[in-house]
Amino acid sequence: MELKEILSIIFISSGAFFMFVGSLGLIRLPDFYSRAHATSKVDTLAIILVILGLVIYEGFSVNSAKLIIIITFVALTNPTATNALARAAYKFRLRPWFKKNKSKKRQKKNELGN
Amino acid sequence: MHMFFIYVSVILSIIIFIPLYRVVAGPTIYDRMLCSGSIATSSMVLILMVGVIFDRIDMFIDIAMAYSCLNFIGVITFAKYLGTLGPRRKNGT
Amino acid sequence: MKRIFFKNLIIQFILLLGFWLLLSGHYDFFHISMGVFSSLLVILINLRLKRYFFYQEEIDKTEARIKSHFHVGIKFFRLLYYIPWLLWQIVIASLQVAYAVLSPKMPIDPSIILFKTKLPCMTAKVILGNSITLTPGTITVQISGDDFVVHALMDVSSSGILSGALPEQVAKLYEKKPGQVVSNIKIIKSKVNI
Amino acid sequence: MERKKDNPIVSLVSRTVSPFIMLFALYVIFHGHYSPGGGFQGGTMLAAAFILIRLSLGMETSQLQFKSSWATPLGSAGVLIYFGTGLVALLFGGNFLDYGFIPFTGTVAENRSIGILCIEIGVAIAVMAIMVSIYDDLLKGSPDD
Repeated sequence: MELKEILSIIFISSGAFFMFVGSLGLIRLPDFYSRAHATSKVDTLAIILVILGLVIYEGFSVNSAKLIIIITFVALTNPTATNALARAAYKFRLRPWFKKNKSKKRQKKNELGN
Repeated sequence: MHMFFIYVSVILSIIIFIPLYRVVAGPTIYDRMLCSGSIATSSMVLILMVGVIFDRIDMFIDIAMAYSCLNFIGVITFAKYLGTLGPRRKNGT
Repeated sequence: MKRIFFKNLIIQFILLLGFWLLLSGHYDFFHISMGVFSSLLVILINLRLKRYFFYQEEIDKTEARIKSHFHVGIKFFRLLYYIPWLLWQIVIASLQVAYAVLSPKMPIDPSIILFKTKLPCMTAKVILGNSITLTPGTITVQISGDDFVVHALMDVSSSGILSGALPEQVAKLYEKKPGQVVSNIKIIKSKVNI
Repeated sequence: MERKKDNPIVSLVSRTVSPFIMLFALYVIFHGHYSPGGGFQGGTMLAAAFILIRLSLGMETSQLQFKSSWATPLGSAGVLIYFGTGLVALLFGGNFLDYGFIPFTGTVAENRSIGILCIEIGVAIAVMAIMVSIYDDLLKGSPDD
């Protein structure tokens, strides 16, 4: 095997791993806003990694330039779509989930912030 | 290398089923929309993988591009509709 | 003013033509002339909308310049530094979220942060908003005027905003030494205040 | 018109992205005989780009880009292009839509290619105009445009 193929295998499998983590986060996290974290960041990174792996596998050609255009498009639109949904939920006054037992340290921080 | 792409696409098509649980059981409609968007991005990657397996990636890239455009527009449409609902009332969701 | 708008149009035409040449694999006279025709058609369709928003933004920028001496345009050399930095931040962010998801105890502690910024125009605010969504543990929930509403997943993750590192990076795209960018920070951790 | 209910992120990103979606749609229309796609798919993508602008900027501002009153004439023109190409073939001695008989300057194969292109442009214009007009009619009189 060449170096090129090994690199692309590493990139694509780490991308698949992050995609798995993102999907698992959608199940495990407690409320809508924290699920949005999983889909906006982890999925974007997963797509970037998988497509970079494909670019390395394809080599220098027209197809890899098109793949880089797809990366740009996804990196621009994925956070935008998440933000649009989050704003709709905020306007609807969907309440976020907060941790229940507050320690004293955190209350201090809260006062400092105010 | 060819076998590797087949394995990856099998794994991806299993991963796609995980967010489907939220689409069915999600407590609010926002969760359902979020998870269907996530499914769409995963299947875009799957389309690219299938393109590499069949050795026709020039054709499948166009399909993936159109798919991601329409996914974006679909989520924006739904967010716009949900944004017109206004703040929720005191009792009930 | 008119000259800047014309320059913008030419830049957009070059971008669109490059995009067409990438898409179509055929480089003969017929297909390239079709590409020129399509790019001109797209520019013609969008011309009135583009002119409208161009003048809107010019007015905003002149106001900002009078108020706080910001520069007009974005600096492209600074962008070359900013994009790799952002990519690295995305990697850190995903590792943090992956750690939070995979560890069995789930060490998350969400909070909502409200703050005010001082950025020159809408484009800068949108760049800041999308960067916040992509960087460690925070998503932008709402932008209205200068006020941002941000949801943070963990205590560690919101430190980038509280210390003003990320908004400063965005402001540096426009000016060399921005002053205090973030002000009026407010952290909410209970259900009462929403 | 920065309206208060608009989302600034969505409006700026969709204004940046929509010309590229439009160009991609034109590419799908013009390269229908090499790669997947054709008139119908390209017309739908073109309509999607217009509808994206309508969604993010509101009905009033997006009239600057594509007026609602243009939709019906453009749709009729698209159907007319389609029907006219077929009719010309019929007049020059072939069957309806038999592109080989259309008197363009060129060999029969080239004539076929150009004829198919005309048909696809007509279909695309008709589909685009009708999609946008359906969207406009659904939102007519609504306070949240």
